[in-house]
Amino acid sequence: MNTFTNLVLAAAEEAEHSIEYGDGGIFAEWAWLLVIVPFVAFVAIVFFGKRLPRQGGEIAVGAMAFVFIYAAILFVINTVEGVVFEHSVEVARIGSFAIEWGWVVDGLSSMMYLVIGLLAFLIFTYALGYMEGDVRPTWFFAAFTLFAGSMLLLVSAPNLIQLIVGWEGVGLASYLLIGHWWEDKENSSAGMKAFYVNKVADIGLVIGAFVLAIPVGSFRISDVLDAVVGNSGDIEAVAFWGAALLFIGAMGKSAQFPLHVWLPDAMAGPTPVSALMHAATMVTAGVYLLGRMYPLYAEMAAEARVPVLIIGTITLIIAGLLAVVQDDIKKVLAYSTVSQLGYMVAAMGAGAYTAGLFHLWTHAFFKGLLFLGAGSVIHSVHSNNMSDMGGLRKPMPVTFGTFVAGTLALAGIFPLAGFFSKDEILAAFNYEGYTAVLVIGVVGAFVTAFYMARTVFLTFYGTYKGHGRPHESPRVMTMPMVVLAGLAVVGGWVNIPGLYTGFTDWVGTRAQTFAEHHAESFDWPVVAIGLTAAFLGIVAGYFLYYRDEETQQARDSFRIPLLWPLLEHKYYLDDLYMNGIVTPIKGPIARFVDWTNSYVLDGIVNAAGFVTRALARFVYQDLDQRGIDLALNGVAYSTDDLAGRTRLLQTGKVQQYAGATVIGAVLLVIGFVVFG
Amino acid sequence: MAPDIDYLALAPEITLAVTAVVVLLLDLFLPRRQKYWTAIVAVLGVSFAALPLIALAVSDVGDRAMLGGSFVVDDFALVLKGLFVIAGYLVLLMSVGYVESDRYYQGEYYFLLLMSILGSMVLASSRDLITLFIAVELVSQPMYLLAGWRKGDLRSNEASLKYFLLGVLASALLLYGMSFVYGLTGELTFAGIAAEGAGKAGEPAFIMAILFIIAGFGFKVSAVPFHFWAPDTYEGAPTPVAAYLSVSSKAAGFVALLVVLYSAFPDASGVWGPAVWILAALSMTLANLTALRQTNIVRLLAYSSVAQAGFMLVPFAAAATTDAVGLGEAFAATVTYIVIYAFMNLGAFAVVIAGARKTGTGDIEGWGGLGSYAPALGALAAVFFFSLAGIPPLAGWIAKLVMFGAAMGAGSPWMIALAVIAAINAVIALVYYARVVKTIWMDPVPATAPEEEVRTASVAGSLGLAIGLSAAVVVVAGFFPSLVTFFSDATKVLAGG
Amino acid sequence: MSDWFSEPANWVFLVLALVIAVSAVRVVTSTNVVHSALFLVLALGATAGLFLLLSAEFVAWVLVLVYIGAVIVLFLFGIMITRAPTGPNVEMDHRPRAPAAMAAFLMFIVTAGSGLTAFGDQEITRLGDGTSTELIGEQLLQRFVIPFEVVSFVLLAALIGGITLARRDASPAEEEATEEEVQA
Amino acid sequence: MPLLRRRKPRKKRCRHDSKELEARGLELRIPEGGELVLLNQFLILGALLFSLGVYGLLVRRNAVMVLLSIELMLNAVNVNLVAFESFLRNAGAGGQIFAIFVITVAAAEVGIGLAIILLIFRNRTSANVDELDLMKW
Repeated sequence: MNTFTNLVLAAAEEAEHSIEYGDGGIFAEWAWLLVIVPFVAFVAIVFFGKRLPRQGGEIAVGAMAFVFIYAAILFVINTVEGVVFEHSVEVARIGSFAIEWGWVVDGLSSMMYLVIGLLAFLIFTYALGYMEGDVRPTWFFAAFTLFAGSMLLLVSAPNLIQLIVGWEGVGLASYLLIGHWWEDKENSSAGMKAFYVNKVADIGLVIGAFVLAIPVGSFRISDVLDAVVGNSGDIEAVAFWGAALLFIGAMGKSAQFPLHVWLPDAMAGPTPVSALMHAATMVTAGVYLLGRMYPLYAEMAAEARVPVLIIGTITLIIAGLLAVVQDDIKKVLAYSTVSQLGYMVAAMGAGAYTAGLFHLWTHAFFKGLLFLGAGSVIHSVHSNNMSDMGGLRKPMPVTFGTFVAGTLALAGIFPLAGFFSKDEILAAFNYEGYTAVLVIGVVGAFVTAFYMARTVFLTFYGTYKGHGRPHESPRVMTMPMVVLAGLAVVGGWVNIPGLYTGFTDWVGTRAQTFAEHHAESFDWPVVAIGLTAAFLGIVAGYFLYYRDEETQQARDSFRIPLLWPLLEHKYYLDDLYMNGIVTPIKGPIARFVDWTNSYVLDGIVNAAGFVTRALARFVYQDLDQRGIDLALNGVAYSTDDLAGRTRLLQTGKVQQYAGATVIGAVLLVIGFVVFG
Repeated sequence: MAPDIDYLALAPEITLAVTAVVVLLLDLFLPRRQKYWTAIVAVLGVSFAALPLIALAVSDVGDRAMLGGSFVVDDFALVLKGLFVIAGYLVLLMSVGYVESDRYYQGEYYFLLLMSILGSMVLASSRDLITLFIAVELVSQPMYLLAGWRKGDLRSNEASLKYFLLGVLASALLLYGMSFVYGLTGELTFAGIAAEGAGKAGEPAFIMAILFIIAGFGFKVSAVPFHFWAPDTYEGAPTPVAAYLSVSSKAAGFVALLVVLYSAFPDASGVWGPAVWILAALSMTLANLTALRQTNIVRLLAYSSVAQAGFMLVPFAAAATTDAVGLGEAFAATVTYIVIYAFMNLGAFAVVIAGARKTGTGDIEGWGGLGSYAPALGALAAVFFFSLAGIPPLAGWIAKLVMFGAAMGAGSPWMIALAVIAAINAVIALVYYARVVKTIWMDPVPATAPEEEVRTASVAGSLGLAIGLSAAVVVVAGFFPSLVTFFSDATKVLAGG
Repeated sequence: MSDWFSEPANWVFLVLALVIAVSAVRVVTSTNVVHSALFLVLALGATAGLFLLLSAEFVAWVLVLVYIGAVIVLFLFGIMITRAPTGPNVEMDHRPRAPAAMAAFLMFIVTAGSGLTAFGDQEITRLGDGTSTELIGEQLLQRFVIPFEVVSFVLLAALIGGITLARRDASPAEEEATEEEVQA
Repeated sequence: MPLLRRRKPRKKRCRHDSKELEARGLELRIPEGGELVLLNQFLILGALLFSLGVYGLLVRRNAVMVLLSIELMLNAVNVNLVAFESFLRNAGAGGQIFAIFVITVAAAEVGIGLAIILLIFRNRTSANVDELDLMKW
């Protein structure tokens, strides 16, 4: 009876254990390569990158090219025959739970693989140009590859443990990447902030995973969802809490209000990082998690969708307003990302699984494009601030053209990608009867169009306000933008209600069936309202920011202070008073009175713009910067303060320690005897 | 009548004892310049002690009990003895360069360290109160002395006295509790106590006895409010000694707690479960908060180790509210955590020893830019600190996962509350661990840093080996947790699982 | 109660307990270190008497030999070497003493209370049946042989370590010199 | 040789019948007459010694005095152990052996403690424990 030998045998036996179902084919069976290749590339870059001519960038791009091609093949196979494949290998047993590593190939994951592979490939290529001459390109490409690999690990996870590992890996890599230019202290602080905020949210994810796994007896997502669909086990009792806790995790990664604060700061990283992080990886993880676990939210934990819907709706409007007042072009896009994530999450909350994922899909293209465009502009003018740009239309024609395509797609102009996905979300709100949400969604669409128009006009029209001579970026950077611009145009055509709904079929190809709330055809009134809102937004932006350079400057003369009030406390307040409150009231409002007198119709459009901006200013300055940042900082401060106090317990006097020991022991006894 | 002794079962202990005596004798005859031989003999002796362990593990005889069941070699004892041997080996490796560099009494140093390791080995097999107590004393007493080994340093003196006084107080509490256990049950062996004490869980005297025993071992594992010695002693003691205290000595305390609570008081889990709940919650919260404000790296690690003790106690608390299966799992969870913690914390201390030599300071601020002139060391520091913070895929994450699993698996509201406390604390802990990594990698080299040749001097070979071995375990066990869980599963025998 | 006093063993107990209690109080209150140490001798001596009353002769004599014979001498040496103030010293205690007294009082409540609740008025019925020294010796070398061996290592470690720690360091040069002498 | 040997049986004071004792698992104990020496009188003395030791530990400034107080605490444990042993009188003599081990360990502790105190005294010319607070917070 040698227990050790027995245990070895048992362990070896169990490691073989795995499950497989669905028709995979060789490509699905070998899909683990998708995860392994980036990690191998990561190791290769760490050890050999420095010796290569491009400092390891070529390995990274090569790995991503592989991922892209493989994902494309999987995607095609999936569109043709609908693969559902899952394979798990046991790594260890912890208690009665198996810790497994595996991979899933189904509609949802192959859609994500494709998005990640495509975007990562294009953005990595772009980064080859963007990061040329950087202080530590090897480090950058290593962390970047790790980032993509972690995201693929997350997406390929057939169990919650692996999902958490990937999830944490993405968080760690983002910390490295955001703080990439760490010589500037603000950057490393921003990296830490992202790391912490995400970690806070991860508490929800980890505990939620356990809450769901314990009654089922398995961390495997398919087991949990089978139990949900089959209504078996004790899962019903914990479904709501599990779903709600998982959503807390999703809120962190997908930057939902009020955990969105890390995202604007995360713009401190190099622009390709922002592009990848906000288009295809990291922020989509939360939405992906909701999608992956959707069968849980569909019926059993339907009440948990209420907070999802509410948080998503709040996020979409608040972040949209925030984008209006940013001067930093990347921050506009950052808040825009938060806002669009709000749409996706709200769609999930409203029960529109496909719509949420569809927006994720289209958003990846146009937001990736916009970030690359912004990066191209920044690369050229060496400033993030739109007040240093202007008139770039002529020196940077490719950037301009693609950026406009991305803007129109994001604004939801027919027939670009964003139109279809946003319309589907709005239609879902209407279909479900969430009128208030629909109204907010439409206002959000207006705001989206407005801030994007503002960005385009401030950046590419008017006269150049910066230093030096702006120039078009090299081809290695513009080519990815052109490709993405094409996708931003056509990306939405895969799901046209009544015409071709391939996307719905793809993401619906998965092991568990569930009821989805979905409008089958165009909801024409909503289409009309949504389009009108978008057009009005653009028109308002045009009137406020296009007409001539003088007004453009006057109307945008206020500078929004940078986001780190802690570090520049005094400066921040002065700036806030002068530029944030005094100037806008003196200038634009006086003019506003003038306008209403001269052009009434014109004035109405302008009024909408001004109301938006005033509201945005309120939201930005009072709510976001003061309220939420203060609340979060308050938590941090009080923790720190508490730390200062607890420290004082350690007086250095050994007899006080002895007293604490004695009192501790005695009080324990008294407590247990009296209350136990 | 000769006592009935199974010499194979005792072989690891005998090997160590002989080694210790040889080291002591060797020290007498070696000239000053050749004292390093004592280190070689000590390292070899500890390595040899592993051989009988392996022989015992693969032998076909099952549990070996002797002397009326007061000394048992079962899978639990074997696994933990293995851990003590490996941890002792690593600490010896860490000590070599450190002890040579200053006026330390090398022979005596290694002798005392070996004595303490011997004590922990005996501890793992102890199944009665007397053997357990003596083993605990053999673990601690050499450490009281070694903490003051830097004789000329006032801090080291102070560390030694604080550790000693509080240690003796803890011993007194422990003994008082043990005397009552003996008086109430009339038994000294754990099996006898478990049988006799079955109906006594509610008696105030029994509660007092159990809680005093917990307090006594709570000192060894440095759980709040019995932790106060830890930061001061770690800071003042020679760093390898601090490493030993934070790993082997702490693990010994946990082993003692596991053995006593699970095998002597299985029916009183309603008493010790909640008590441990309180200690766990206090340890995690207080230590993590205090760690936020630390500027000295060793002190930071001291608070971190207190907090980690809190995490390790979490599964204990779960034992009170769970069934037999859950009991076994809680048990295995603690052992898993201890094993993983041992490697990551030893690694962190080894990195601190190497880093302190390069930067010439223990202040975290002085470590700025370490990653730029010692990238390998910086990377390994990141590995260990992130592992302590529980970032996947490093082993520390598995430890946290197992801990959460045990807590959540128990399912009671109290345990879920404790799991939430643990999760929040894991975030707080990340702040200070990540801060160290950030300082190492992202801060500029401070003006006070020593000159180039000190900074780029290579790390002593034995220390490098210690760091490398720990890092290998931390990384590999992260990917293949069964390397650890396999062993901790084997230890469930003690919990009857 | 009168029954209790009718028992002669209890009279002996009472006297010894009184001696122990008073000397213990003096140990912790005396302002003179030497007095404290001597009161500890008294307390331990009376404890040895108590052990004899409980017919635990071996333990009693071990206590006398080890403590009074060795440990206290060590203490007195310690007091002398550290030149602790041997005369009355009012600064011997911390002020205020109340928290310490409170902690000690709580400790007394807990420790005495557990005894009272657990054993009530149970009696030691076999006071005279001493455990023979032979049995103790046998047990020590049979069942408790491992702790017996281990405790020898505890003592050895304490001895070696204590000497190393307490002895005055010679300077390295001196050490070299002595070593050369030895080798020569 | 026991100090007091009383063999006069006083059966009426015996409060335990053998059944109850068996239930307590103390079958080795043969009731042969109570002597009205209570277990608790020893335990309370032990508690008193222990608490006085705690008081001294917390209140004394001189390290040697602190060590003396600790000896009181350990002695309290010995009183308990020996009293329990005569109360139980089971064949193993466990309590007395435990007490012998405690005495031995205490002796080792005194040696270590005095060595440390000596070391500190040599470096600071004071053995007051409350002056040792180089390390705190």
